[in-house]
Amino acid sequence: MTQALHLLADASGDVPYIGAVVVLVLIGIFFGVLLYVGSRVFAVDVDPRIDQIADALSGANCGACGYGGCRAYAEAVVLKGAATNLCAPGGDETCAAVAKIMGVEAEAAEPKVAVVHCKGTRERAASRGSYRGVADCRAAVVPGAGGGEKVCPHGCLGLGTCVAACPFGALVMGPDGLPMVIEQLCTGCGRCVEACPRGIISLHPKSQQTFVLCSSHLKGKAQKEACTIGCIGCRRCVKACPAEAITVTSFRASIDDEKCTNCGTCVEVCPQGIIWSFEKARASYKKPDPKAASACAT
Amino acid sequence: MELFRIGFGAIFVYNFVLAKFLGLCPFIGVSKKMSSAVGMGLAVIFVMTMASVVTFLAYMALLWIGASAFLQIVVFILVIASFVQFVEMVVQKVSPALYEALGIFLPLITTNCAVLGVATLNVDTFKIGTGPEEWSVVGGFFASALQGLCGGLGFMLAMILMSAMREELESLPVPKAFRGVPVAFVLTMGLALAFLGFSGMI
Amino acid sequence: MATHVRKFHGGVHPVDPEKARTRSLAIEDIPAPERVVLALQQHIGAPAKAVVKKGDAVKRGQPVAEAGGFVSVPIHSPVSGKVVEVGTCRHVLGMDVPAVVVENDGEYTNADGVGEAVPGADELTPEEIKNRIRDAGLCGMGGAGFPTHVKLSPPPDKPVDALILNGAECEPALSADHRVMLESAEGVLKGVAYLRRVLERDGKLPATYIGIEDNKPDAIEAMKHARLNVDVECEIVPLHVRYPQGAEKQLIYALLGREVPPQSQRGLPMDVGVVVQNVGTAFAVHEAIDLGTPLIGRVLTIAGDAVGKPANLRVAVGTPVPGLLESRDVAPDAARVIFGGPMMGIAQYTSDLPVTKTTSGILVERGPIEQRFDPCIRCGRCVEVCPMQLVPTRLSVLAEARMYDEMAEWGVIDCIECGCCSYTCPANRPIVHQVKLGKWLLAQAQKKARAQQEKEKQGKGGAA
Amino acid sequence: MTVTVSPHRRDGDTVPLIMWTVALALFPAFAVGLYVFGWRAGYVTALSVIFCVATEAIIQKLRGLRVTVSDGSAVVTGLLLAFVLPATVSWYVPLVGAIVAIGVGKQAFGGLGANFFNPALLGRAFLQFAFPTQVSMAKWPIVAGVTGYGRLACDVAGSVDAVTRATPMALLQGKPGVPWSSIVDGSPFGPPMVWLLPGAIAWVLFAVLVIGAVVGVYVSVRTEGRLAAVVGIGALLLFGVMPTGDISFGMIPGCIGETSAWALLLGGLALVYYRLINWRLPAAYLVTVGVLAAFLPMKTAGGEWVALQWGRVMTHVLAGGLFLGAFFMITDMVTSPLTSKGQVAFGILAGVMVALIRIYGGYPEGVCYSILIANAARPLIDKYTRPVVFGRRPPKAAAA
Repeated sequence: MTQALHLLADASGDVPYIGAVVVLVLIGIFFGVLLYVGSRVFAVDVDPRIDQIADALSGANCGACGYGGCRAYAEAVVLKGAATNLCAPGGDETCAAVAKIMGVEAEAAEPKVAVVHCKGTRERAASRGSYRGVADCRAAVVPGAGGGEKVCPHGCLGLGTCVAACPFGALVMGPDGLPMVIEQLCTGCGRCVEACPRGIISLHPKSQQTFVLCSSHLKGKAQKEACTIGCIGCRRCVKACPAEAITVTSFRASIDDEKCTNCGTCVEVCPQGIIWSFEKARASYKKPDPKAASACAT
Repeated sequence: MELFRIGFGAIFVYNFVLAKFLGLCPFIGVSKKMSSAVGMGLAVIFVMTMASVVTFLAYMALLWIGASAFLQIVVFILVIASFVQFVEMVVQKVSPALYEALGIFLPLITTNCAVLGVATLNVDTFKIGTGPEEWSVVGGFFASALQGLCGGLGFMLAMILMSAMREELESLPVPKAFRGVPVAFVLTMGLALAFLGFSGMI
Repeated sequence: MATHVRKFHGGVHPVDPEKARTRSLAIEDIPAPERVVLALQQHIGAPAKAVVKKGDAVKRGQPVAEAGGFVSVPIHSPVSGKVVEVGTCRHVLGMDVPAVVVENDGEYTNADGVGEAVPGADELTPEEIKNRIRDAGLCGMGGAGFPTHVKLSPPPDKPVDALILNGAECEPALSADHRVMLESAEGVLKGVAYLRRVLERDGKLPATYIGIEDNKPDAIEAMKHARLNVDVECEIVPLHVRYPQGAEKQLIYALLGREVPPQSQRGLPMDVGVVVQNVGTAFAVHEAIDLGTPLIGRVLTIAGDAVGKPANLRVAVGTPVPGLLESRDVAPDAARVIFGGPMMGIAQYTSDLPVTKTTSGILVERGPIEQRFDPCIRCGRCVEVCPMQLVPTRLSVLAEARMYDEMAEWGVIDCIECGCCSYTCPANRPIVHQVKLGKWLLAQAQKKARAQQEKEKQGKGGAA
Repeated sequence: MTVTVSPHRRDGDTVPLIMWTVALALFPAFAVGLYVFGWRAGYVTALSVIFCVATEAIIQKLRGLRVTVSDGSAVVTGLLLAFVLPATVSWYVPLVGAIVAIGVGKQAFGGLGANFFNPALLGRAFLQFAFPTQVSMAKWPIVAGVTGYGRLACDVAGSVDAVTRATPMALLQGKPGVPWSSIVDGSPFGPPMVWLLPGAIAWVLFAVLVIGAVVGVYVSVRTEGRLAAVVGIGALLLFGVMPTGDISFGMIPGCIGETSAWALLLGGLALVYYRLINWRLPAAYLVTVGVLAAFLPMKTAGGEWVALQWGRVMTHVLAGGLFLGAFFMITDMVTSPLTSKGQVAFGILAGVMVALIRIYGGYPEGVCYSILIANAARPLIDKYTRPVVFGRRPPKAAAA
């Protein structure tokens, strides 16, 4: 063999590339065989669908699905049978794509947006004093930090934890000290809902337009002292609602999104003016800028 | 003494990353966490040592059959690429966690210029069969392996220093424009400037 | 025997002009106000459960609420009169807690047994003393308010061989404990004697140490003098003046050289065979057994740079604070009300809170602390002073970067929130606040994880 | 009422206070620089400070941040950068240095407290690369009216008419000792100050200094203060240990702020007193260099190996930039480890690097690179010297 190589190298003489070609071919064959054998010996099975789904997802790694990033969700879908419509930022298209890879029908999920259930601006909500601590709502409510400037124990703290938590820039702090949701940017991932220590942000279907914009469970008199625009639990809206969509639990009304027809009756009867219709507010408000936040349509 | 000079030089003075600026891709890419940096470092040490050995043998074979220098780089690339492919398969099978951590960078070692760098450097430094400072074949073999090993060690040293810094960097208020890779390059600049201090030693 | 006093790691010497003002003020007795507000959560653990209704008549020393569990104590009325409301009041930590409001009829009619020594006090068994202490509503009076009887009930696998009485009072400005030791030294020692008897084990009484910072030579002298009259075998140890000398873990280390495992390992003093009680608590033990009076009053210090007439007062538990401040010549430009000491006390939006069993002091101060802080310059002073040997700068930087998960890795749970780090920080960083936030978020996450787990378990159970 | 979170007291020290104190502590060395190198030293220093402050202000303005130049940190960086430059550099050298130091070395990482490398030294290392002829160690103007060579004769435009002489470190490179006669007139090393006095008095004074130091340390330990120890030890070091002579007082060629070990020690003691530096770090650094300078063998041009020469040790410790590095550079809070243990390890690492670079390396001076390398290893050192939480230590054997 080596003798032959030597002969070849010698014989090629003026045309040394023949030897080179032969040498490279031989090395190539050797490693080709080695790799083939290797791939057989060290074979690892990976479900190709994981990669496909991971590619199809939005790649925001926002965690809205409840898993630690897009790839983790993809693995959960394939290996643990997680639902295929959990990718909020990706929307319908992504969910459909994931469902297609998994070979199931796309489950319809109406896109949701975040709504801030507090209208207690500095003028409306009574204040107990001033807070000088770490600028994070959660820091203002930890034991020993006093529990927020406002008298109302359920009101927005206004330190912008939700704004910082939003991965899409869909929340901005308004001039009135309350966060505003920019509906066009909101993907309904729910990060803000999780971040808010007061639990005043919740997700609602995009079509829902009528909301009780107060989260306070204070009783009538205490509520009136705490905030001029708080829900006092008077039940007028409950009686007025033709769709029986409103309930009052511990002095606070809430609207069932499924039953609500957005007829606006409750908005008119509320003595505190805390039930708002975004649609009507929007209609009566001439937007100077299409990107204007829906929540600030006063 | 000569071997000490080779080793010390490859680790500090001619550090592949910080003095020769080879292999920056995995250096920047995998140095975010100390654990994966160490894994990558180990992988590079292994590949560089083995590549030194394998390419040395290949080079000897080339010399032997008389088809020498002009085939050098082609053959080296072929050998290293195949070899890394093989290592990748083994790692994936043996340690899936390490495979996950290294991600795309394990196959990228194939194109890690540091590996090809050490192979050509070996040939250039030890000048077996040519040049005035001739090494014996056996001596050249061990010197090549040592240079590969220490080149890898130097790479790992740089990786560890870098990853310790970058772990802290995560919590610092780096300007948005610099976040991630840019600031890593600034750090690399600082490290390279610091390693200038080694120049002239050995 | 403690042969010498060790120095615990770190600590600071806070500037303290206030203590010089308050230490020489004798305790004044303040009559109970017309209305007392008895919060039902004055201790750590389960809140007490109200046993009276609106309109009920109560006598002095009568329980208005019973213990809500093992780690809980009853609450007693300090006055006789009528329950006018069962509602809520603001807790010092910021939340609303249930409360009983009693209107004082000015008669102070005692309930049965109150004001009389427990018959046969010398023959009481340890168990009986412990029950007595529990029924008297005793909890630690130093700050946290851990129920005393729980501390006195070490599990059999944790033998207790030492009792430490905490008279360090390392918080600046406060002198309540100091005055109690000066004026009621014998009462304190009598209380200690009962505590020792509870902790008796195999016929052996625990070794007893009374630790007092050596800036209170008069208190040390008074205690030594009282020991001549009360037969208690104990050692009175002068301690270095250094904050936080009065923190449980640091005190135990200074006196005995034993290291209590940190919070992350759920370490308690009894893990190293020690029980620590505050001097005020010991005095309350004496009152509960020798006088039959449950814990219905306490001594507290009113101080601060906005207080014209600082004082040490003995007040009824439930006294609303605004009334106490009225006669203390508070400056109109007062900006802060702090419950507790300047290092660990809790500032309030209003002073409208009642005194509780754990209120050791009330500070009214002028200008608020600058809120703005600089980036960490890694000077390392916080690391130097941290008595828990944490790396506060790291915790602070991580909190600022909102990397709260990593804070757990750096031992945020082990922090005792003594405040040395923030005190010494040249960049004015709110390290303790950031730590509190980190701990709170961690607790929330754990709660959530536990709920999730339970849900999964239930789901599985339902399926099966 | 206002709510603040505990603790409600602060000890009153602030970052600006710290930075301005450091700037003030640099003054003795600056005064020597002015005296030795003339007013051009002041010109270069002023330029460096102005450029550093301006760079910081401009970057913060551009980024829309609060401009914090009044905290003094840029001023300190500017001073330190000037102190490691020769007095003869052109105006654009400190400009480039300032941009690298503040812009790349500090603001790129997020400003104060975020940098990994000492900004001034990063700037210096960059300048070494960019303008080797201007900042190289090989040729310096010597100016020492004081030692008989005539005053500095270089003007603002940077033309150097002065006689140029090599620095001690450059002369030392590759040699076992320095031919001092080529640099200074008189004796390079004199005995410490007290020994200049007549015999008996010297002995008495020295004894007093030693006793003073011991008493000072004792008092400090007892009272948990620093003043007594710093004064005691400081007096001993300054008057009883530091040699006199041109090397110690800085009448030698070199960078603006590095020549006078005596003045730097004075400033360093002030920093120790104000607890701005931990004495262990400079001590570890200086001792390591001293010990290695004594014992590391080196090959002379003649091919023989030599070690252990007292003069060489003195030169290594006193003549280069070591004192400036030890008290003002390596001790920079931001770029040094947090714990005492870490700082000692850090000092030793840097000390080893100084010795290696000076004795075996390609540069005559190793202080700058040694500190940069130590800076690079700092996160690693911090990681492995993290204190163990109280109570988490492995249980010790029961005390007897």
